[in-house]
Amino acid sequence: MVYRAHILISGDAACIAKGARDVEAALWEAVQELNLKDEVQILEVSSLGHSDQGPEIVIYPDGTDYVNLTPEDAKFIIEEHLLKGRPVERLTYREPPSLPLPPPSEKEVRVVLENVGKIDPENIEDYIAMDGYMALGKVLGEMTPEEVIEELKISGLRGRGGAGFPTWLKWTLARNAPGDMKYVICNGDEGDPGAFMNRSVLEGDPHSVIEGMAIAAYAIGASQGYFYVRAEYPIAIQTLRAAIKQARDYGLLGEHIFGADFSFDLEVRMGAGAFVCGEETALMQSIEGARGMPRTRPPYPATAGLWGNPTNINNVETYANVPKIIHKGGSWFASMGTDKSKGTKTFAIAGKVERTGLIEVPLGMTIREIVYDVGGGVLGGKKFKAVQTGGPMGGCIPEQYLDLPVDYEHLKEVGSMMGSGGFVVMDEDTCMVDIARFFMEFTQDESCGKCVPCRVGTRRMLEILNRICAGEGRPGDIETLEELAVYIRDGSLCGLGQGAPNPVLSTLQYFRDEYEAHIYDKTCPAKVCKGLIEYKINPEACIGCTRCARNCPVNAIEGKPKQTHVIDADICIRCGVCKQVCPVDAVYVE
Amino acid sequence: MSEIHLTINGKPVVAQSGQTILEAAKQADIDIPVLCHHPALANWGACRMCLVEVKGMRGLQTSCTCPATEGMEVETETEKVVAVRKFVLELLFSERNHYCMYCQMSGDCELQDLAYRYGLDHWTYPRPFEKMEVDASRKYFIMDPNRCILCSRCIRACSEIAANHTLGLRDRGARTMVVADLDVPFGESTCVECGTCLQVCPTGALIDAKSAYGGREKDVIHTQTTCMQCSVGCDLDVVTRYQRLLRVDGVWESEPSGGLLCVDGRFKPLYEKRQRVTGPLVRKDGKLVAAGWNEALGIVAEKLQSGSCQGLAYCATTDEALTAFARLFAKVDGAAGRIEPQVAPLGFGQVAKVQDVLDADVIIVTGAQPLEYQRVIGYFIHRAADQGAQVAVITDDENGLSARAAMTLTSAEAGKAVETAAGAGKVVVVYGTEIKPEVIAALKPLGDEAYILALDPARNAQGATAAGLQPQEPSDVDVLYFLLGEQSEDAALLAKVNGAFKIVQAAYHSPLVDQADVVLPTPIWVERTGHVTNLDGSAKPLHAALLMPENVRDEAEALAALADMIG
Amino acid sequence: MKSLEELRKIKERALERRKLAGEGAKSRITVAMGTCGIAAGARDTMKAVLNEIEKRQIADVVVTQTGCMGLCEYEPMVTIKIGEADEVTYGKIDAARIPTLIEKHLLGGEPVAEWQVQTAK
Amino acid sequence: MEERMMHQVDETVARYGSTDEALVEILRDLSQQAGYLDRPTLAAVAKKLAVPESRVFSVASFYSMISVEPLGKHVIRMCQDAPCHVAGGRKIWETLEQALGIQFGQTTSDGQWTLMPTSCIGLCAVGPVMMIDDEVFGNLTPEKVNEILARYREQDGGAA
Repeated sequence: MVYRAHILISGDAACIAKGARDVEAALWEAVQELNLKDEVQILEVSSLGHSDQGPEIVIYPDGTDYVNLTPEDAKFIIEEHLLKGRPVERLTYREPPSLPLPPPSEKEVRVVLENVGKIDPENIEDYIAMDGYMALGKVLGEMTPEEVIEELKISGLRGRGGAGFPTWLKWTLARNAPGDMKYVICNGDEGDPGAFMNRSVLEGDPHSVIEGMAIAAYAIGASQGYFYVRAEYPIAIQTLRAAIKQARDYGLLGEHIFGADFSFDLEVRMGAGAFVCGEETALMQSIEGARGMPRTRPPYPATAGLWGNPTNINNVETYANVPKIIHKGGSWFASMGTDKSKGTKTFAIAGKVERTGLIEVPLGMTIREIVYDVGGGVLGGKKFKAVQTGGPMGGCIPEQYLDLPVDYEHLKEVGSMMGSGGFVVMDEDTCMVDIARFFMEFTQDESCGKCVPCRVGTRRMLEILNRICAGEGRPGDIETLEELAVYIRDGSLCGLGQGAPNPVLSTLQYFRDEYEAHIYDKTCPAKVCKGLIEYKINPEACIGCTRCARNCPVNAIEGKPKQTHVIDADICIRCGVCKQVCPVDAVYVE
Repeated sequence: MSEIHLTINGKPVVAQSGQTILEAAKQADIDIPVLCHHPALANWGACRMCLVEVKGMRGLQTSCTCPATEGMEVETETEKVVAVRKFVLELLFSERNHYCMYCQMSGDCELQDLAYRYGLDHWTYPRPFEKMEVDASRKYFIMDPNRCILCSRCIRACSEIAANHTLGLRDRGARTMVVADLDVPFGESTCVECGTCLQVCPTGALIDAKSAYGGREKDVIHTQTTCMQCSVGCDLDVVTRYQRLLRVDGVWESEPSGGLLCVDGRFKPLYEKRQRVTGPLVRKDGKLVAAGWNEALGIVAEKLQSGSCQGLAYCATTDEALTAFARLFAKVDGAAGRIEPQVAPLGFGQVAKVQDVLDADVIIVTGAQPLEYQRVIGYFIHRAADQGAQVAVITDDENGLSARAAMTLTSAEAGKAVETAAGAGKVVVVYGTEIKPEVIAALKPLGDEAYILALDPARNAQGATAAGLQPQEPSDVDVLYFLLGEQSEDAALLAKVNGAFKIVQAAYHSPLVDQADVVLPTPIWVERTGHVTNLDGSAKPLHAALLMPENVRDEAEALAALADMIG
Repeated sequence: MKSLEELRKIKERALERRKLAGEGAKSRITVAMGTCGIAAGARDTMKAVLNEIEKRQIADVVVTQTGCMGLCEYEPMVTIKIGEADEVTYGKIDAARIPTLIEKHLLGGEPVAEWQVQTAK
Repeated sequence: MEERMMHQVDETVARYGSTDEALVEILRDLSQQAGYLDRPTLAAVAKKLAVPESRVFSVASFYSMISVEPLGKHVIRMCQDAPCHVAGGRKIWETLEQALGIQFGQTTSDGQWTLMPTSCIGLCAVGPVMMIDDEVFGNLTPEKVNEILARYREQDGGAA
């Protein structure tokens, strides 16, 4: 039988959850009723692509796509579209609004990210086409290990994973350490909330990191390397494994690379969910198959690292810079950035900013340039409040430092740090006490539990912050927090504990008034902390649509259709759903 | 190792390279407080009590891990350091239940001591801890996580000293707990009850069940003596209070065990249930009745001179007693010997000391069950295996060491052990009385390079050998004299006892004691003074920690009195 | 790999190949298949591209993948390069948009302006 | 059952190598295959690698992607990190806790759901983000969360 029209209905679970079966029944009914059953065929298909707006149907031959249907709509469509030949405009699928993305800034400079998103990471020849492995060839053919390290010294490259230790010095220490067996490790345990630069490099340009590690191995005298990548990055691991295999196939890993007296191979080790494994001694514990608990230093990994052997450990971005430095020269690299912080840095911009994502800029660019020129400004034109850098060990930098150059020294001066490159923008709707509380919760949760200040101290700090956010802050809390923060910083074993108080210290330094408002005035200026806010309905604006009452999870809203609704503050759990669903913005926070 | 010079608190200190700041300070009598550090254990660096300031180094350093270097300038009690230590203590007191009044270890607690030292006089932080279940599933000791400070000493002791690896951690951060095996109750775990964890615990988290809550630590007396439960002869620190035995600890830095004890040495004697012989007994009208020493010894002296006699000793007594025993029988022309079998020399190799096991590269065990009878040596073998030693067990039966040995061989395959040992550095053969002749023959190619450790089953075997007592069977004599000491006879011996007049010198009642015609009491280990000679051949001193019961006399003294009576 | 010379030869070959859209092909479609892309539906997008090409029996196109382009919010992202013209990058290209994209840009030669995003150089 | 488990252990150990250094990877992989590691599995790994059970347990319970306790049929992992938090993550937390009647770290009494926090999964640009089993959901709102949960419940046959 040949049909004049086909109706495809999505049998996608989401569509069914939202009533696709009823819509389908209504379609059948209408087709029968209108005597169209010989002309129109109804087919259920798995999905039509917009299940988030289901129930959805597509009518062929014209391919009109209808979404968000009710049974009534279905009947109406059959009548209008199939009987009268008039597509129902109001029910058709509309493309998402076009992309409101501000154009990219000319200020970005891509070194590490040069190939990312441009080459096929699973095709080594794509990388070779971009001068890949030229640096390794040059190093093995023309340079002594000392010359390699000298070139790095000229470049001024510093560790991109945290404190910014000079890379050439780290390599020198490992090179000079006595030992027959030495290792190089790539730290790909990118755990800072909001940071995903390393993931992008591993997924987009894995060979640059492999090449960097091979050069490091040559420089320090190692023949075995380990990639430690967090298990949260399965695609990165897959890409990396494929890349390692290709490099082996091309003889770029293995025995006598480039015919030189240099052999090097790599193994990938996957983490299993522990932030602290980003700390180098914990990471090595994890590679050895143990709990990722940091150990005291000295001795440093350069002299006693993996299995007690001299080990060089850098992060993904640091290694990815190395081939470029060798290829284009240390002074080329040093021409970018500032006096003490050379080169570029990748950042993951997230939070309340227009153009979120991955960027790379020369070190020393100001926060303002990054937020406004590269990031396109604060989301929705709101007021900038702070930027959080350095992850949970970093700090919040307030508006007054918008013109601060972003480099290792300046970030430290204002109580934050470079970290691995997280850059979370916060606007006026962000409560800084809540943010501090959040970070403390994070470090508290990720503390390995070995040393007392971190294990117990962060717990005590979190309890106080929880109280403050719940509206139960007491005089003296701020002082206790400050005291705890200083001692935890001075007394903890590893960087996680030493840095854990930073978000609290920096918010106390710059946003003390918010803490005071919470404790003494029992208000949350950003209207976030739910112990300190109340949801209300503006009777002038309320249209009595009942939507808030229907969506309230605890039935705290009273009101009849077309009448003003009222929220019972005693029942209300301040979840904010009413505010989100209100079509006329009648719900407000006090 | 070379000498290095540093200053600590302005005082010039000489140390060896490789030493930590803590070790250097200790040598110079500068006290740095510690909690997670223990000299017998690997460094951990977690508690932060031992933090010091080192000129030129960023932040504070843990002196227990930081190597001392030439020219270093260390300050151990600066304002900053003291503040952090106090802070750490305040946090620890806020973490779990540390209400000292209700803790067994109050007065003997390192955490409490430090709290006094640093002047903690109130709770600084709230203490929202939850009560955790106490694990009392082990007979001899209790684990109370509420008192635990997570220093991990117990875990390290279990792994590094006992090489048993029962203890570990679960979870992380504030949820961290010390657990056994796969988080099972202690009593169901692989724990061998050596009690080393207990001995290293700085607080009241691991406590001895016997002595718990029996009084205050300030009233206890510590007595150093030697364990008499087997031939290893470990040093003991016996703790008593008001003439009551409380507990037994090992002695760090002592030979041969270095502080390690086993369940037989540490706990079992505390649970002795046998009925004590509290005074001399003589048989009258078919019944054993109490008698005075003079009467009892008089009968014995008379009997020994009236007919043929034989003396048989379990070597569970002092060197002095064994010597006196041998001397007495020489005097009365009687035979004297030991009851337990003796290990015969192999005819090759050099004599090993117990600690030779620890740095062996290959250990061959045969004809012995050290995990059952000389447990500390069994643990030493495990420890050596953890360090990479190859362990070969040659046995035709079950042997507990097989589980973790590199190879278990039958007697016929003994040659393979020799192959393994070929070219290896230090080879130690550990053997006992069950060794088979063909195994001896197979091991012979090891030659005199090999170290030989003979595990004699008798408690004071070396003492017996020195006294000239060789294994003997009870023979057909008029008078049989048994020196049992604390050891009750086994059924085999009992079966061999004939109708002779029987004199038994023993600490506890047993069937043989009950058959005896004369019974002489002996002291038990904790009441003894004198010496025992251990496997290594050292005569180790015994010091009485408890007084003997009024009517008990030491064997050596009683035997000497007998000899005098005989004249 | 025995020598730099050998590497240079591979480079020449690869460059030659990359200069064109693809080996023997007129055009190239690249789908960003980083984690962010996949989370946003890049696998479906990739499938749709392959389906569409097969369905329309387009022969002279190479389909390839790349990593994260840094604009995770706009994933799935797709680029189309025709001949030696500049690559055009598109954002939020779910599977449903592929037929249109292929119809208009790949076959019709007219980039779809409203889906285009500009990426950093 | 037991045979299957032993087979899984053998296979996984073979893949990563039977050295103790592979312990973390072996445990993570097995945990992901089976949902969680029960005691017999942990014991089998210990035996296979000849490492003490205490070490196996210590390692297994340290890492958040390895579970030693039974988990629900569906495991929801909600990103707890800053960008998601700033983007409204707290409300999503609360919505999830409300909707399932459990707190983070718990499993519903019917064994259908486990609610767990996870650290950043690197999808900050589409925060708040959660994962249900292997599926990732971004740009969450309380409404959207309820819809997604409803869909799973529907799939599971209207139960729970």
